[in-house]
Amino acid sequence: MELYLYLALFSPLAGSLFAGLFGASPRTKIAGLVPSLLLFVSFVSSTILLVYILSGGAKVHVEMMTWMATGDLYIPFGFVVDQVSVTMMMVVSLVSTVVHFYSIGYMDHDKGFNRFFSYLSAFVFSMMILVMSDNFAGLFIGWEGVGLCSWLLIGFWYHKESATWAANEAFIMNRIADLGMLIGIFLIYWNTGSLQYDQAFAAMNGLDKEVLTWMGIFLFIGAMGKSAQFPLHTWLADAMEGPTPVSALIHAATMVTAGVYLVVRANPLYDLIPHVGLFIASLGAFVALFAASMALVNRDMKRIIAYSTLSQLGYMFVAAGLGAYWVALFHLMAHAFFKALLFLGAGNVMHAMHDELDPFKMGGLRKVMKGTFVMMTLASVALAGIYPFAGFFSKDLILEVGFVEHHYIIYTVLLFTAGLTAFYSFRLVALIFHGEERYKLFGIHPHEAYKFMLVAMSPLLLLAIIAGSFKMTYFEMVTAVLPATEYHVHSAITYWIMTIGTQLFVILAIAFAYKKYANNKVKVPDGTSKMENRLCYKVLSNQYYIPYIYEEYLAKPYKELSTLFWKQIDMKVVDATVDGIAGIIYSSGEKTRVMQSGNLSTMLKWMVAGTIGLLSLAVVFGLAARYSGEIKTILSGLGV
Amino acid sequence: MFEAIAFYLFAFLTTVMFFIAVMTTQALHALTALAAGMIFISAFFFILGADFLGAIQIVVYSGAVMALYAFGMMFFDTTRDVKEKNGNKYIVFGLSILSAVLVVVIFSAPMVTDNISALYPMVEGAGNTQELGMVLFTKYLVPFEVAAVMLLVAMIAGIVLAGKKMDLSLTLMNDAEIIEAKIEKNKKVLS
Amino acid sequence: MEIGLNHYLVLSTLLFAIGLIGVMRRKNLLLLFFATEILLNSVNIAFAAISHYYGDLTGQLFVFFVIAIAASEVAVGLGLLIVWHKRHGNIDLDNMSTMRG
Amino acid sequence: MIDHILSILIFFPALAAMLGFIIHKDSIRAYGVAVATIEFALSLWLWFAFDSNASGMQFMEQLPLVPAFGINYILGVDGISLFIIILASFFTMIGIASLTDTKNEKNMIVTLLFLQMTMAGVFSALDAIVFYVFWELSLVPMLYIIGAWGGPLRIYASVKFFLYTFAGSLVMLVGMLFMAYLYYQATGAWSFSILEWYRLILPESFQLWLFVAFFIGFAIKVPMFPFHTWLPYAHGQAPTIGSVILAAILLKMGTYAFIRFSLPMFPDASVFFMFPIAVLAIIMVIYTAMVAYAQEDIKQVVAYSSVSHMGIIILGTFALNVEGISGSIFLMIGHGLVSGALFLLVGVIYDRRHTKMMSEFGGLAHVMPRYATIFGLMLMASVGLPLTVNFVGEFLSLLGFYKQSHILTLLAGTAIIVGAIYMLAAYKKMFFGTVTNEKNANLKDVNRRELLALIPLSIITIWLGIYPKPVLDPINNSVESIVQLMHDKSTTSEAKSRIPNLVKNVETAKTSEQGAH
Repeated sequence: MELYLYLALFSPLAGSLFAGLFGASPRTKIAGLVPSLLLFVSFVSSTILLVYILSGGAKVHVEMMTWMATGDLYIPFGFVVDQVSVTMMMVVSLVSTVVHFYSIGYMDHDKGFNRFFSYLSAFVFSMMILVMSDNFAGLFIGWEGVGLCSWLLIGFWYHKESATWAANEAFIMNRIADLGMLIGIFLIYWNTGSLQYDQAFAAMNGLDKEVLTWMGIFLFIGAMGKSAQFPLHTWLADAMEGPTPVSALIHAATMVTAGVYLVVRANPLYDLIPHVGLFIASLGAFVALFAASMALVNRDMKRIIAYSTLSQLGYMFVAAGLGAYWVALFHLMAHAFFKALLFLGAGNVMHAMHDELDPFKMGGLRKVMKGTFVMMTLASVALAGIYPFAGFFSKDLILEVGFVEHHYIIYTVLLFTAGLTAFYSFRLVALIFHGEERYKLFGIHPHEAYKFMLVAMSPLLLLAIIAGSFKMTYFEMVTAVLPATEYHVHSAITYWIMTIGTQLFVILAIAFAYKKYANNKVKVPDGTSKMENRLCYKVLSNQYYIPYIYEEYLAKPYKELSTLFWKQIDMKVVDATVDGIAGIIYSSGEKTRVMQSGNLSTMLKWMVAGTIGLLSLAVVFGLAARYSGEIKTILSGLGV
Repeated sequence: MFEAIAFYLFAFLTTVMFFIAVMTTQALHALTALAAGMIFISAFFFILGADFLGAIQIVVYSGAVMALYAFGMMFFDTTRDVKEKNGNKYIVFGLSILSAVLVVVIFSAPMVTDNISALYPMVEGAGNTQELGMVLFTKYLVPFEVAAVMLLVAMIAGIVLAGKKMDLSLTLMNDAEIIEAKIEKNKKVLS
Repeated sequence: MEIGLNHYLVLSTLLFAIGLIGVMRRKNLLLLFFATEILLNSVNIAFAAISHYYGDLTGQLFVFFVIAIAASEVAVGLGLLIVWHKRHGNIDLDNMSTMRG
Repeated sequence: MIDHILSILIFFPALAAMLGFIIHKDSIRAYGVAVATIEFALSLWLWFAFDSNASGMQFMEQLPLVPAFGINYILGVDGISLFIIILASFFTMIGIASLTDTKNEKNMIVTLLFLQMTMAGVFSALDAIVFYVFWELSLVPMLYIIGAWGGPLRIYASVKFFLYTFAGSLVMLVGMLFMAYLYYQATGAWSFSILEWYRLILPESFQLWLFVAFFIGFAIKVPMFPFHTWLPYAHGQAPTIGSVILAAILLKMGTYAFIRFSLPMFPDASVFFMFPIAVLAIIMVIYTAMVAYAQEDIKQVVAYSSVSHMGIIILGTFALNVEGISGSIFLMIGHGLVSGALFLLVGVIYDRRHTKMMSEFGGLAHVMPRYATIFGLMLMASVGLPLTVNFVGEFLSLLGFYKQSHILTLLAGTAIIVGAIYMLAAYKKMFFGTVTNEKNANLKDVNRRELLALIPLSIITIWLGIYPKPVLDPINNSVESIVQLMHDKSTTSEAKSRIPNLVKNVETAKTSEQGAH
């Protein structure tokens, strides 16, 4: 099994290096094909491992080599394949294989084709390290590695100012969170003496509640950055500047779920501190609603999906925070499938529309892009949580968790958000695929994507539909390591009322979206309609003015303060002090130079004066030595 | 008693002589007063029993040094008053007297004199000159020889320095000649 | 009225002070040399006196060497003085300030 | 020969430099490269002959100089100094090899070889006086390099560099003399041997004063806030090679000396001053990072960034535990590699455009993709990305200091944020966007000579990030002995509690290691 572990882990790296070799050379298909095939190898290995674990195999744990060892600290490159990580491996390798094959078509005409695959495979490798590591430091490697690849990929079209800006924003925001993570790791090390998961968690039982709370908080700050939770969420929407496959892979399916993975992985810790868990859940519920509300009015196709991702991440954190780790992981998995599908579909649309992102400028695309239409619709259905699609099983479960755990406010918020989710998803679908063909106004001739791209997407489609049916198998498998709590509403009637009620609510929202946006009256908004001038619309479309606040009250003052530090403090205070000291010495020399008039007579006078000075010193010291006893008594009398 | 009278007498005389040497405006007076002062100082050496030093003092100063000075003064116009612009007199006197007072304080305070002890105690019964010779040619042989060499060097230096162009004397030349000589010299420098 | 070491030392100091006055007020280089001789001699008295009162010959030997040095100083100094006088026509200190810093 | 390897390492370049004067101008470059390569090979030999499991000094040499005052020519290396010596000879080698055509190349190479002598001397000296001599001597070649080959303000910069550091080290000298005097008082014999000074236990009041005296000398060299202002001038005016050596090696002298002198000699004072110094270090980290962000000149960005990173090194040093000190030593090496490489990279673009203003650039990634890649790699290393060399050091340093103070570590940890801000902003300004300036449109990518320097640096940067063990192990052993020494020597109870006692830990670590295998 170790062989498969290494294969799963290192074939993306090999792919990345291979594509990297062609980095400076012109576009060649092979630079895309080989990494994709290697990823397929990784996927197959992951599947073999999954089967092995499913069939009751013990977890695979290898220690490749020592990384850092000093003092009591011992960090190896250790990898573990257990029920949790194998789930993540499956998600990562599957989605990334799909995305890789898809990208061969998507990036077809791009100058940086080879570079793209190098980065993308490097990302997968980092993600694999992240999920497979058996210690927090290894997790951190992956954590930062995916951050780096995210930076590279968001800023992939580096000639675009907005892309590079978004890349830097993403990296820096993630770094803020990484600091929290790092502090969390330090806390764990100094309190448990180890960074290995098993040893650290074993030692946590005996620790002080307060320390554990801090650990939980700091680790969660790390998770907040990667999973773009409020208030570190702004980067995710801006990250849509990257190529769409990147958004599908990184900003929907894998990297952003790393935070959820961390919380799930650290479940023994969060079990000990339920109050932090409650905070996580509350924040998750808030983000779910908050992000969904922003998605309602947005006019950028990819940003809408990004906010949707954010919202779904909120769901996952609710589940994880409330202790339903397996539910969180399950939703993570299901979400990865349909959200990646949604993004890839959006990629097709973008290609067709020549990088136009405003869904109001599309409309009626279903005639030209049948395959994409079907896929995106089904993905949206799954996202909305309609039976029997994947979203129904995972999302409904989270609602149930909220209900069963008696957090009714969270439950209500999530229920409401589910409606919003359905609405904005289908608003998007309706605007893109139904109604009048508004794109003609802009002189665009859309075309369907390559066949093989659609084929590449099909596994995701399949999984988006059927993933829900794995629920029980999955539950049995993963609860070997996670707390096995079944969430069932006690009475069957309540259960049915809830389920059907939710379904009806969601379907209503969908219908409303269709009614509003699928007709031929939809116009390209020009900022004059009544709705657009409403305050709440403005607030929502400006993302609650949060990016504006960050820019005005954080970024700009930071820049100004930096300039102030440099120009005023460093140059005019610190350096001027040093130069001032030098100046004093210099000017005193300049002044006393007059003494050296060159006139012997004057100099002789100075000589005598100097002699007198020395003689006086001799007298003073002589007297002091002679009368030292008396001086001491006088001084002691003065209290010195 | 005799010693005291002699001490005070010579102390008075030397002080006065030196004072004249320092204060007078006539170079010749200064020279004479200095020579007198030197000879009076040798008296102290005799009083202190350092006969050899006394003799040397007279020979060296009133003989050799004074002769040298006189020789040197022949080059200068000694008949005229020495014109000196003096700055602040109070500084000059103030500084000198202050230093004198300080030195006296140091000597008279008991802190120094307690610690001095003899390195080469005098041998009873031997004459002063003889003892001096003994020490000089044993312990201080090397410094003595160095001093001798130094004197030789000084002598040669004196001859070389003063001996250049002995035929040319600015004091004996009139102004026109001096100017001419200067111009000639400048030419040499320029070329 | 015994004459002690201190008498000599005070005398020496007095002469030294006179020498200092000379050193400071004389502008004529030749007369300045006179003043330095006074300084040397005042120290000689002190040496001789200490030598006498402590029964140590070292003081006398130092006087001896001081005299030797004074002699050579006069020889070299006068030589330089003559050279200077030949070149500049005077030996006034106020004109010798080429070493102005 | 291996017994005298350190002397050879020190004096071989000096002799070669003397001979260099008679070498013909056209062949001096080949000569310089050859000498530096031999020197580097010798330092590698030193590493292979080095016993990684021993914690004490190795390859000791002793030769009396002034026996009456206990001044001896004592050399030796341990895990702390070994790698800095190797790094120094490595940078001299690639520095000479990648030297772009300068005026007066011959003098430059001779100067560099002399500089190499002083660097090897500082890091292998075990006698305070010998250490001091090399320490001061190292200023002279650098003074020439800045003053003779520098930019328009070079005279000001070089004089400032010289006088500032010199003033600091004079205070250090006073400290050394006083220390020797105390040793004499205690034992009745004079000694300037550092190893013998280690054995002297001083009362806390003396330790405080001596610590301050040494601190001033070291802090200026590091340079710590607020003594750092000479550095931007020196870097700004120095030629590329000067900046590289200055950043990579010369700054490390200060931090190295903290570990060699201050910690083991004055453990109580180290504990006493731990928090003030940590606060200074944190100011240094954040403040200089912000100043770096405001810069318009890419070289100044790198210069201030190196001050910022030195703050982390100081912090790790004053963690006073094995993790922190090992981390700070490792970070010294990492920072040497990375900032050296960054200065080389800045030199590459400066050679082409003769400007360092970031506003002049933009979109360089189009024109010089390989350059952009290597710059990006070094940037990420500088930011402290895992699997690069800097991360290991930064992680361990901060981890170590976390034991001492949580809040201060949190503040210092902002280094990873502010570091990312200025570095990414600079990278964006230079490399991203479209080529706006005509002059940049036809720039040549890095040539072979530059790659000769940059490729090995890139490889080492990643290699040590992934597999730091061969370097970390010897460091760890030596640091453990120093920490144990500090613990044993400390007199105050606070120091005893702050500095861990390793005696019992060593055994448990051994058993756990056995268990792991």
